[in-house]
Amino acid sequence: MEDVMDRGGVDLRVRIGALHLRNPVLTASGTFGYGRELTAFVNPARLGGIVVKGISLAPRPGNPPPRVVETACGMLNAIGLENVGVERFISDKLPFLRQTGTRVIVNILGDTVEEYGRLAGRLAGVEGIDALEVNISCPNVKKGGVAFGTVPETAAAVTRAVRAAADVPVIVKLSPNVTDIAVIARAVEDAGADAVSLINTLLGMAIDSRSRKPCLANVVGGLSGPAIKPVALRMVWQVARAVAIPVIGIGGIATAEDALEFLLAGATAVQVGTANFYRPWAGEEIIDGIRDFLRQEGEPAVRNIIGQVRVDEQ
Amino acid sequence: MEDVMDRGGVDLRVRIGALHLRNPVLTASGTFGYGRELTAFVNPARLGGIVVKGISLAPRPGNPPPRVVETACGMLNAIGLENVGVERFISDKLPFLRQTGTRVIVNILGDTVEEYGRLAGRLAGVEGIDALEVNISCPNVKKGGVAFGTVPETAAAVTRAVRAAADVPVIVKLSPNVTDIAVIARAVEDAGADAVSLINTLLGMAIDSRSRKPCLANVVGGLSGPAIKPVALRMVWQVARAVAIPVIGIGGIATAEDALEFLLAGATAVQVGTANFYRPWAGEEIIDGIRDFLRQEGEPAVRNIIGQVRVDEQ
Amino acid sequence: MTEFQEKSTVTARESLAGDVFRLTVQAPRIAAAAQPGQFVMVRVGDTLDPLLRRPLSIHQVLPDGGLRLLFKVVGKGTGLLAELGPGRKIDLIGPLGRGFSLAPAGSACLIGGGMGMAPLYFLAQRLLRGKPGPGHDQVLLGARNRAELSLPAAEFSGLGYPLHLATDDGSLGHHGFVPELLDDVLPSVRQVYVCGPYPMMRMVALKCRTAGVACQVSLETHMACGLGVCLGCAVTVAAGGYKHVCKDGPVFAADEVLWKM
Amino acid sequence: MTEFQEKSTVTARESLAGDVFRLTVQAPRIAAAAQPGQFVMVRVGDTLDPLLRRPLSIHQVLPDGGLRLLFKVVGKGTGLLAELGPGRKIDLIGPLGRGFSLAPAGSACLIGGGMGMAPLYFLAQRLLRGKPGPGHDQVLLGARNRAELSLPAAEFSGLGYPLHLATDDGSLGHHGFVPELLDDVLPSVRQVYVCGPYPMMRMVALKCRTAGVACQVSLETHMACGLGVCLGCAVTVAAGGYKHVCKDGPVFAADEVLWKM
Ligand SMILES: Cc1cc2nc3c(=O)[nH]c(=O)nc-3n(C[C@H](O)[C@H](O)[C@H](O)COP(=O)(O)OP(=O)(O)OC[C@H]3O[C@@H](n4cnc5c(N)ncnc54)[C@H](O)[C@@H]3O)c2cc1C
Ligand SMILES: Cc1cc2nc3c(=O)[nH]c(=O)nc-3n(C[C@H](O)[C@H](O)[C@H](O)COP(=O)(O)OP(=O)(O)OC[C@H]3O[C@@H](n4cnc5c(N)ncnc54)[C@H](O)[C@@H]3O)c2cc1C
Ligand SMILES: Cc1cc2nc3c(=O)[nH]c(=O)nc-3n(C[C@H](O)[C@H](O)[C@H](O)COP(=O)(O)O)c2cc1C
Ligand SMILES: Cc1cc2nc3c(=O)[nH]c(=O)nc-3n(C[C@H](O)[C@H](O)[C@H](O)COP(=O)(O)O)c2cc1C
Ligand code: FES
Ligand code: FES
Repeated sequence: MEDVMDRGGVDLRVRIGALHLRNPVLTASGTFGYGRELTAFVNPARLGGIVVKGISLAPRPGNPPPRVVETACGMLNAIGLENVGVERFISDKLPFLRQTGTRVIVNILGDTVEEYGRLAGRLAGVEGIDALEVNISCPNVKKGGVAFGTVPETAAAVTRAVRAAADVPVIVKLSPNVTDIAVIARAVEDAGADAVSLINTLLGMAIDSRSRKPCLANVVGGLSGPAIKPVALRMVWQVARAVAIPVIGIGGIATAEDALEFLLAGATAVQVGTANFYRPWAGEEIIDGIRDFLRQEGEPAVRNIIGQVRVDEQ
Repeated sequence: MEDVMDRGGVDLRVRIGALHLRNPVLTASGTFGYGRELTAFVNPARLGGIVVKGISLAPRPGNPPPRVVETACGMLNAIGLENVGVERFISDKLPFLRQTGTRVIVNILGDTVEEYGRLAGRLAGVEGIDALEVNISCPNVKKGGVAFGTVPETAAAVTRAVRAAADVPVIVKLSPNVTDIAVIARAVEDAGADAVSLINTLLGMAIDSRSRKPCLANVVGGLSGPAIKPVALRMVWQVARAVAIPVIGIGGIATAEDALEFLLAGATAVQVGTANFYRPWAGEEIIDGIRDFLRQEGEPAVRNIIGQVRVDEQ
Repeated sequence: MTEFQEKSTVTARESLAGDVFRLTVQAPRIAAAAQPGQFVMVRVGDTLDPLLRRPLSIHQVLPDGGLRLLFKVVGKGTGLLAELGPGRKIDLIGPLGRGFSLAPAGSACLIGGGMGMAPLYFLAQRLLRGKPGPGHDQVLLGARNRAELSLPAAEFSGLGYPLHLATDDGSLGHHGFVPELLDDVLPSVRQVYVCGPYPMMRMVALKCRTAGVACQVSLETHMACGLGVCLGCAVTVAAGGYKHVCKDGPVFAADEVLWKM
Repeated sequence: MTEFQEKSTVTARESLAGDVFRLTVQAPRIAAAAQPGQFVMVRVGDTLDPLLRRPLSIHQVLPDGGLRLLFKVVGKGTGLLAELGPGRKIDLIGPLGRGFSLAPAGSACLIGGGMGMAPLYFLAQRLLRGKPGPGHDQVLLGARNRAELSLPAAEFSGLGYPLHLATDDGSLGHHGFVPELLDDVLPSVRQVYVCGPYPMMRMVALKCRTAGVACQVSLETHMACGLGVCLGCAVTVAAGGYKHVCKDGPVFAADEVLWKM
């Protein structure tokens, strides 16, 4: 790490297994493009890392429009995993990412367990990739479209396939659309995940009453933004108590206050998603806010507050 | 029904099995007290009905404070099912409800399957009760506290117990904290439910970073309000396609627009919850708004739009 | 009890200290029905954030149907409220809750800390009804600093009350906390009314119990409705179980409350 | 392309028709960089509802660093925007997107329907750069009624453009839709620029294709970011697949777009 002590004498470094981060603030997949798009507003080098838009083996065109709609304190999206495919990612997108000076985490997705494994294999040995994040909220084509992430066995199978092929830390990104997320978290931990990140979006829907049509062409979409923060925080807290591997908190994080709640609940790092859309500089602001908080509280290192929520009165 | 045609020449009547409602707008359990509290702002006789605060066999004191906290476009509550118990409900609360001139739906809850059955038995034959709504989001004491509503078998068992003892329509209120709500809905339909209502609150959490304590003494609580509307609407749409019994939509409904989305998605009626807290007159406004919409659209009856969302393009 | 909704118009906004504001609104029906210690539930704006109404004490009732609120900006809701200039609308529900019981046998002492002063001014006004002056009644006020305290203090003395002041920074009156002023006056007092931060009320309640003086406290909790339907505003009572601040209070007999450390 | 965030101050708010507003703000960096057809992402207020920024075309750029927006109140975001009087702040990101291509070979026709007029005025201004007047260029405008149309019409004629007007209610100009005015002028035109409701743009695009006239359209979609990161603003293109309105557009060659019925 270049700057051992962050400016201001507070140690913001955290570790996700073998992945060392300058600070615990990452950008969430699908909300920060491939790192280049928002450089007018944010300096990638200041971030803990960038999680890139989900990549598949072949390019995907995505869903027909409309793809997004705003909801109360949130939004629904059904982008349909549009992406340039792994080859163009490596040739066109990675060179820029590599020289940003921040950690690059590649979010991957597939239709079958084998696809996940092949994708991880293709990315193995490619320079400039610091970790993989495995999106298991995708429909399992061989199992009738039920998301990998909602069944412990398929979640574990994907994890094993990726872990076997990858040469960097593997973070499995959990779906919140389940009865007991801790069960899935333990399943992927047992299958070799180095860390889990959560939550992906909640399944939601909106209807335009005049036209009587769903607001999204895909009918249902993923809910993100501040609206989902309480659900995300609850799940992070549950998972952090259920697994021994590091947990990365995601969901509605827009301010340092929000990020601190996740750290206290047990997250070792956080990802900022939807907030990038309306405040592209949110990540940097959150880093500054965490530092200010730690200084005010007299905490020398962010590590000290991870998981420190006081629920002992229970 | 007294007024066959609602003022304005639009027929707002709907049927939940044998339960006939003047219009499809009910108030949600726990957000409208026992019918008396908000009469300064809303005329109960204009509502489709009132669902009263959940009642148990014995009175319950509820959880220690703090019990509520605001979140982005929503709120968390951990009231802890505080209620006066079934006997005082019958003696102190029901007489007023009975003479409001609206339908009275009694929300019931228990710790065991037997308790639900005994409660339904106690309420059978009591005059002035038009239907029961069974809250299955409660922890199943005999099964280690897992909520009845998250396991198809226990959800069905509660439904059977209540259905066997009750002499009015039985509405089973589903928990959204499940992987596949349609599975639970089918289980309670098969067990004899006359209707389902959904959603109850999403489990959530909030932390105060200064004190490092959860904002709720109970640590986790139920998320309600506009924030959860997209999730509720998606689940109502899924359940309406999965069962043949009527569906009652609940979750973040605050305006006529919101209610119309749920009706179009397949709900036969809706319940207004959190909105009563900041706009106690929300129910009446929603009824007026639905009527205006139908008149503008040239629809003579609200029945005509139920389930009419156009997803054929799929 | 009768409650009203009023879409009130702001007629004046005054900034006292940096983050303390006094807002005057026209709300004739609420003003006419209000009793000291009652509150209003305020909704600022029509958007969904903030979602819930915010409880604020009725600070003053004016003869022309005006209502005054005294508040400190501590978050989003109060922040938006502080932005409302004359002519803007706010949506109020009130008057709500059970206020102070008004028939002290013997002389009274009103103790306000910070924004706890808000309901006490209305109380001080009402206690003068049908009386030539405050008699032996007196007022103890505490705040962070002079800026926050001077205007409210001037208003209480305008009513004729003898004042004892304290500030956290010593810029006005006693350098320290209000309850410290109580020992001197308590022997001559039969009824204490107190509103302020929890630790301050607890200390006053304890001193009153020890001295055998009746004490009424005005409590704060998080409230989702203010109307008795959410059951969110529970406080633990000494007799066991809970009471609800919005219906059973906000004013309670100090001995009724189970004070926590 | 360079984009900026500016915390701009509103300097003027004018109400045109009942629900149409023109807002002038100081945003010198955005104004200096702006090209006709580009847009800004506007955030109104600091609360979380509405959450996302709203896209609005750059309507006019003033020599003093002023920027004008022309918009209709259709929902929450535009409703709040219309409440902002002089002195209030709004948070803008811009200039964004690819605007109109500015070198028409031969005479141009600018066609605006409703709020589609917004970007065309800026275009009309720029087309005059380095020219004595509009030459054979002309402007076709349509709106619901006279109130909505008269001020924008006056501004376009102020620039010297010959105008053809249409209103839905016949209160000004042709009683009907703008594209109906196109047949007469199309033979003499080499480049059409159009912005307005989708069916209108589709009709204009079709007429231009039939007549072999180049046509640029400015499209609208729902946008979460406006910055190319959410991929939410897809439109279907004739060649298959999607383009993104915020980066590849909002201005497209009409033939590139797959028009839907
Ligand atoms: C009966 C009653 C009367 C009150 N009278 C006054 C008054 O006259 N003047 C005044 O300045 N304040 C008064 N308060 C407190 C006032 O309601 C809160 O300061 C206000 O709700 C905060 O809203 P916010 O959106 O600005 O802050 P938020 O962003 O909601 O929260 C900011 C901080 O305030 C705390 N808070 C939020 N709501 C409450 C609440 N209801 N009670 C206590 N703390 C809260 C939060 O926990 C947080 O720490 C009263 C409270 C009650 C219950
Ligand atoms: C590049 C671009 C430039 C635009 N320029 C202008 C302009 O100069 N003047 C102007 O008045 N409007 C313009 N619009 C449309 C404007 O963005 C929407 O009217 C505005 O976002 C609505 O926000 P709201 O919160 O008021 O409405 P909402 O409450 O969000 O929605 C109200 C209605 O507007 C629709 N709507 C919401 N967002 C959009 C959107 N991004 N595009 C189309 N429809 C939408 C909704 O579906 C709904 O029917 C432009 C749109 C784009 C994409
Ligand atoms: C437009 C959009 C696109 C997204 N794309 C991806 C993706 O490709 N892969 C993935 O794992 N998550 C994706 N997500 C989910 C986010 O990474 C994040 O988990 C979620 O939005 C919750 O965080 P937030 O509330 O901060 O946005 C996407 C989210 C949004 C809003
Ligand atoms: C304070 C509070 C108390 C509630 N109490 C009950 C209850 O006793 N029984 C029940 O079935 N649901 C209860 N609910 C859930 C609501 O009835 C409703 O399902 C949920 O709040 C979602 O609707 P909303 O978003 O409109 O509030 C309660 C909700 C709130 C906010
Ligand atoms: S605040 Fe809702 S019951 Fe008291
Ligand atoms: S609006 Fe987000 S990519 Fe275009």
